[in-house]
Amino acid sequence: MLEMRGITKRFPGVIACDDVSFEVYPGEVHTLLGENGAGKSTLMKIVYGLYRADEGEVFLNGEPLRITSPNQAISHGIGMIHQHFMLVPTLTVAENVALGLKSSRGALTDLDSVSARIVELGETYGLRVDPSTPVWQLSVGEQQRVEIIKALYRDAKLLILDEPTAVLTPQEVDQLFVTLRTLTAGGRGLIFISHKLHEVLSLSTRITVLRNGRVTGSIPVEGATRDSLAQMMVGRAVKFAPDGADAKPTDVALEIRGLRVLRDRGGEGVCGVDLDVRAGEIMGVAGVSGNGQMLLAETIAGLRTPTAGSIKIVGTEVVGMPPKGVRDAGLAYVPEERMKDGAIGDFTVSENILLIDHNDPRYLKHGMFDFEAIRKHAQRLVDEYTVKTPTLDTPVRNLSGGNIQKMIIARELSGTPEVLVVAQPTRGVDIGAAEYIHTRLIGQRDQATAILMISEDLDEIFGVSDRVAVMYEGQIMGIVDPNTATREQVGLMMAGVAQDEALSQPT
Amino acid sequence: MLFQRGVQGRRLLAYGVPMAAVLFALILGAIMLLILDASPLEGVKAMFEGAFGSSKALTETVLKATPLLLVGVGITIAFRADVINIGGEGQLVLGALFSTFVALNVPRLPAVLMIPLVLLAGFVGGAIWGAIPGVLKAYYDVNEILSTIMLNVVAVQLMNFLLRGPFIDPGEIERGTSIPQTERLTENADLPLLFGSGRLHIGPVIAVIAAIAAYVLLWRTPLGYRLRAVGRNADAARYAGIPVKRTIVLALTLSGAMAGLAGAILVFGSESHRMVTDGSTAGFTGNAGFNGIVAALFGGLHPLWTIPASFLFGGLLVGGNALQRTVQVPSALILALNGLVVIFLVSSDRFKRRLLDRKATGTESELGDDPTGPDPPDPSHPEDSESINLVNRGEV
Amino acid sequence: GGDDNAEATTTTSTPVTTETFRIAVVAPSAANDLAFTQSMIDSLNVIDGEMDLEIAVTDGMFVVEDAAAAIRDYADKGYDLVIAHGSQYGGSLAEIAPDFPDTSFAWGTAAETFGLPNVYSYQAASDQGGYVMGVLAAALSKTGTLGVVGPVEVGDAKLYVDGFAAGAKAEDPAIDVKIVYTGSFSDVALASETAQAHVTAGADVLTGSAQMVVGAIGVASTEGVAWFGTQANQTQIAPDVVVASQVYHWEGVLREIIAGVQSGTLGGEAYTIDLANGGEVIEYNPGYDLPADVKAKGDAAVAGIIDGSIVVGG
Amino acid sequence: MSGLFTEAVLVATIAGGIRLAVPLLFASIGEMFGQRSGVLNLGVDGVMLLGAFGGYYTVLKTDNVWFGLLVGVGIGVVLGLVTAVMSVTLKAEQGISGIGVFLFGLGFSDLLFQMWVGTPLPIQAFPKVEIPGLSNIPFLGETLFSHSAVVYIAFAMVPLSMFIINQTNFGMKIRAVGENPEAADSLGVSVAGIRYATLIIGGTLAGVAGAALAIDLKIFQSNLTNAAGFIAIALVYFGAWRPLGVMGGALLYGFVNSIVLQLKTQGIIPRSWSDIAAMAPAVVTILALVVVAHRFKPPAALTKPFERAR
Ligand SMILES: Nc1ncnc2c1ncn2[C@@H]1O[C@H](COP(=O)(O)OP(=O)(O)OP(=O)(O)O)[C@@H](O)[C@H]1O
Ligand SMILES: Nc1ncnc2c1ncn2[C@@H]1O[C@H](COP(=O)(O)OP(=O)(O)OP(=O)(O)O)[C@@H](O)[C@H]1O
Ligand SMILES: [Mg+2]
Ligand SMILES: [Mg+2]
Repeated sequence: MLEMRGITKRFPGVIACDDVSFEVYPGEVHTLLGENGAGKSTLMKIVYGLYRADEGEVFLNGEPLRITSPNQAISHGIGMIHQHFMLVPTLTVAENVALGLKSSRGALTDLDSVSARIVELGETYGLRVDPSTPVWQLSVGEQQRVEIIKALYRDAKLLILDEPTAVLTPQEVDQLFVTLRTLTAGGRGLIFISHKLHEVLSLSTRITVLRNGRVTGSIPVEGATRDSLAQMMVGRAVKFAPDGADAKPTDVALEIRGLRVLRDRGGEGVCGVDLDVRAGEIMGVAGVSGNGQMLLAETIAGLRTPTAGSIKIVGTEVVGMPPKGVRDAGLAYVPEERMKDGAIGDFTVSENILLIDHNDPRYLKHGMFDFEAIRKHAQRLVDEYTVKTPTLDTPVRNLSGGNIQKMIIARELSGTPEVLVVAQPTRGVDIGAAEYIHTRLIGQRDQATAILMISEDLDEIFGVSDRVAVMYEGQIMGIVDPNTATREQVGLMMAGVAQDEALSQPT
Repeated sequence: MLFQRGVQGRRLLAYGVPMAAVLFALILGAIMLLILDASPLEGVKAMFEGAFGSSKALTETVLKATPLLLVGVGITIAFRADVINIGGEGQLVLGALFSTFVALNVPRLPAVLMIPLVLLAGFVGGAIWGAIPGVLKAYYDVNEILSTIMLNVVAVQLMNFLLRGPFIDPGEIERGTSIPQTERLTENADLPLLFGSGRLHIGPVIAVIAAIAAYVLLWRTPLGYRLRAVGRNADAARYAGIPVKRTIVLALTLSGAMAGLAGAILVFGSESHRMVTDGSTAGFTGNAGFNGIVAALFGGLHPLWTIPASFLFGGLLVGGNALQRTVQVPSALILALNGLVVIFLVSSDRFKRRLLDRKATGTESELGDDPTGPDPPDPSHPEDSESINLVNRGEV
Repeated sequence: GGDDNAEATTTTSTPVTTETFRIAVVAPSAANDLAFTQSMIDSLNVIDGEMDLEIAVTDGMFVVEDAAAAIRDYADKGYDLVIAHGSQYGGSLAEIAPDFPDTSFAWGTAAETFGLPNVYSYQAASDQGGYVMGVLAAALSKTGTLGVVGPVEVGDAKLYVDGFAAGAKAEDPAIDVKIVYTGSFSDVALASETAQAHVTAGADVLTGSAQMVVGAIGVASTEGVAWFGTQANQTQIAPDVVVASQVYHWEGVLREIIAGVQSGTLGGEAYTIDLANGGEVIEYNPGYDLPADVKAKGDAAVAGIIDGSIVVGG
Repeated sequence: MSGLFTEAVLVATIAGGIRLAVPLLFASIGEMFGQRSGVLNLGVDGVMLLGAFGGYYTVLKTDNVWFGLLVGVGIGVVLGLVTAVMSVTLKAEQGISGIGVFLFGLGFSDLLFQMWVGTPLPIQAFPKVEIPGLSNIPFLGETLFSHSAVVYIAFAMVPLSMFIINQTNFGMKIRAVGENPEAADSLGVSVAGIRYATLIIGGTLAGVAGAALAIDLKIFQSNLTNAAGFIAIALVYFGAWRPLGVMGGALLYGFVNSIVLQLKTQGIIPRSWSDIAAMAPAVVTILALVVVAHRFKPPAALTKPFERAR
């Protein structure tokens, strides 16, 4: 139904898409695979009318198509679920869906009939969500359902999903896939983008791999394996389970006692957490999103004030300290939402690398910045972590998501932190980069840093952690050894089953 | 090489855009002159000569530009921290009142101490009047547009109260004329003249130094880095350990301080060497609190570019007054003309930026931004790129 | 009609018979403000009919520094007399005048010439007119309450208001004169509400000073209470309620100053217009039905001030 | 002291507060529309002044107050359009562009006045409309239901704008465009179109505010509004972008002014303190906001021009 021929798109300093050809048939799931910055999102934005291609043509059902705005894309039956949701947080679900549609009541809104249809669609496709809830109150998974409903409501025949699973819990992913299969069964075409190879293998009918803006291959899913795909993407073999010497934990570096934290929107999010992380170990924190892990991380970082409890970083009580004080006590922190918390989009790469130590005398001369030293430092980190950027002076907003993540990790690990809290370290990161980040985390552990790693990705939890704490409803359900516990057991604990009960389950 | 020349050409073109905008506004002004039965040619000539045609004219222009530059520099600092300061008028007045208070109370201090002291007092007065909306914004979520507008109202009344009462020239009471003004302030506080005579005092030099200092502060020091980081992404700044609230207060404080310094310069560099009110802020400030915002924008919200921008805008104001005198049109025309100039200037700004952007994207740098080089990267429109979505979405 | 006030805003020069005398005026508000600035422009226009003048006007110079620049520029351009028509300009003039020893300056309303040989000053004894208005108002009032709408308690406005209150008290010691200064020279709406508040408080005669009083006059006419004006004849704003206006005629002062300049005396003199020298005139609104006995009291007050039996102010 | 609490004074205080609130209410409801869609318009005062002159001049020439109001509307539409071209199409810096309109309006209204009118002549005022039945209620009738027609129009704008914003498709689009223009755009909502519409509404109401002010005062004068347009902008922040809040702000500002005037009239505030007392409305507004401000967030896209990436 969709065919793209010879698409080229240039940005200053990069060719995002280079002579890309690509097609989608009705009823198929065509996956786009590629490293961060390979040009996947750019290609899709061209289809959806957000960018205009410099060269090349697009055909829809054989007809040449000139789409210059999302509006036209919609009217041609193309829907897109963006990597970053396009929702109005202050509006309700029904309002978000109704936006831009003709109302049956003329100038007045017809939210009742829209709501009814939303419920109907929800039932057909397993996309349950309350139409009258304001979007800001929804979980990420629910927001994504709203996005899909929006497209279905407009009767999209071709649906583009740009990394829809990056922010979903495993359960939500399963649910999503059920929905997506229903859709393709109904004859709709799907373009799917993900960095998670097992998802790609389970959902796709065809896979096209991009590297540096060029197509390196387009293959049917039959016969494709994780290794072969990784090879096509990165150009070399990728190790999925990072190896490293066993941990040699020493003293407790991060000590949490009786921690209680309130949520922004009322209610307690962390309800009495005790946790010790020792220098030289990686403590994984598993849990379904929304169970207080982020509150925990932000509280450790001094971004939130707990209502009760104590947090000690190598013996220093940090509760009540401003974020700066906590950092000075030895904490480094990689936040979950990188563009919101971790980076300043308008600042250049080198400015962003300077973010946490712009006061460091190493980068100052007579109280003013020593640009030479800063540049050297930034260049070293960019090289070391292979951050793909045209120059050090490129605004970070022009980098792809994965590269921003790498830059943040590079920055946070550049000091020698006593304690590192890292949230979703490889979310949205390509497998090559993920491998590298994991290696670096283990390397840092071996330099006697205590690492608290929050992740919803069980592969990551099991692959990297030395111990795993499972969080449910603001509490630690238990701490297990990843070498002995199974995914199923951890999964049960994540669902609220007590540790002894979960561990006694047959494996 | 050829490419390089193309870029140069475009940059020239880019800086031509604001000039063209001013020209366009002036053409409209010329039409108004025609309607008023005055000769536009004579008008333009009067304007140009009145602003730049003689050393006296240049002096007037430079003096007029001085408060614009200081206020503009303050605006730049606030803007970089994502704060809009419409309180320049009030801050100018408070700076003037503070410095006047000092001059009235320790008139016998020698000039070497007196002059720095009154300037400092102006700085402090403006700083306080800026810090108030800063604290209100940072700690009480009171929008700074509201509070600065309201504080302008408060400042006028405070000025009227003080000049009518505690600060009034005792001679006014004696004679029963009750003009709301101070006595001629101590000569020890007169701003030294640059050439020993004439009207040109050290005020403009101070303003230029302040502009350079602001540039250094913003792009070469950790403090400026923090201001800009808070301005671009307060969440990330907080995460990185930057005290966001204090930085916001600081931005408005510095911004107000610049205006306050301008207020002191207006008093001690004035013809009358005293403070006098006509009951409104504008009578004292000449709208510099607003015009400074315009000058800052004309200067691309960059402290160094604000120097020539203030000079040109000051010339426009001085030239406008000269035009009024020479051609004898109502002074209201001049005000309307200023409005037109601003309208065309801001409207053309995007064209200029586009022209500059085309060469700058991808390689633009804020760090160590070269003042003699390209315009600063577009500060106000990060949404130029779709990636702002990332930031917005973060709040969902 | 675009040239209703052409003579006020454009240079007029009659054919040269003798040497043209060049006068420049710098004033804070508009030349046709029906108040302070207009009183000077009107007077100049009267004189313009009598002798060969060239008049340049820069009005709307509420920014003191801009006014100072204009004064300097006119002096520089060789005008024979530069009138700084705003009390707030004095400080600047004191610094400018010494730089132009051959130019004559006049400053008003003010009492001081700074001891400079080339500065004249002129002021209006507006308390005298105010006193007369106060007498008239008190005599006219049935409620025994008068309302005053003032801007900021300074200068000419304060002088007028104080005179008004004194006159009213002299006529009727029991009278209640409510004086409100709104805090603004330009807030017409607030002036209007102030007048309204006075009416509510029982005032049946109002007065006020400065350009924002047009708002108060509107209320007076709506509410049908009497109004006394000052600085210019305000009858045309509300022909039905304006009883009388104190009008400044600067012609006399101007004639003397011009004569002085022409004979080589560039300044040093301080003039006051008052009821006695005819510079202040109480202009009655012929359309207002003022009881004869009330008018007689006003005339008596004028006579008393002129012959010195009534002394206003200090 | 005795006179302060008489019924007449109380009635006058409330009625005065309402009158003072009217121009502010018109202008801030209009500004609210623009801000809800993400555009800060600092030119309100300039539009008000031109609307005031236009309204005044029309009534002067035609003796018809409704024509005057209509001309205020016309001027508002034109200037709203100009503002939209600047802020939406040309994406001028919003914190600044309005200042141009303000300066232009301040100068041009005065220029036209001097060219066409000269000395201020009185005009007709709005007729007083006593609401039948209601205006006879003791106390309330006099304070609330015995005003000129524009007063009712102004207050009718409040429920009307609530209805538009909350119940209509247009209102939903305004909210969406002000919060997340990219999202609205991705669904085919014309961000520019909505913003043009809200700015024209804003201009219209500012023009009406000015005309209503001039006609109510029966006069025009240079700088008639005395910066009321800026106060109106501030009140939008005060009212947290909600019609009821904005009305609360306008009334608060009007009432504090009116109360201070009454206190001055009664001699309770001594004359030497009159300037200090004149600070009251501004100070009270700030203090009131200190108490409530943290509860509300501005439209997320406020002051940010929207541009689709290319
Ligand atoms: N607006 C832009 N301006 C400049 N460069 C851009 C812009 N958008 C994308 N790029 C660049 O284009 C290239 C492709 O980016 P794109 O977002 O398409 O990558 P992607 O394959 O989606 O990566 P990811 O997996 O990290 O999402 C990157 O090098 C990126 O830096
Ligand atoms: N007031 C509320 N109304 C409705 N839903 C809410 C409310 N507060 C929280 N939620 C839901 O709870 C979820 C988690 O809330 P919150 O972000 O405070 O927890 P968290 O510990 O930070 O979660 P995460 O680990 O995903 O970051 C949200 O996604 C949201 O759906
Ligand atoms: Mg992408
Ligand atoms: Mg969360």
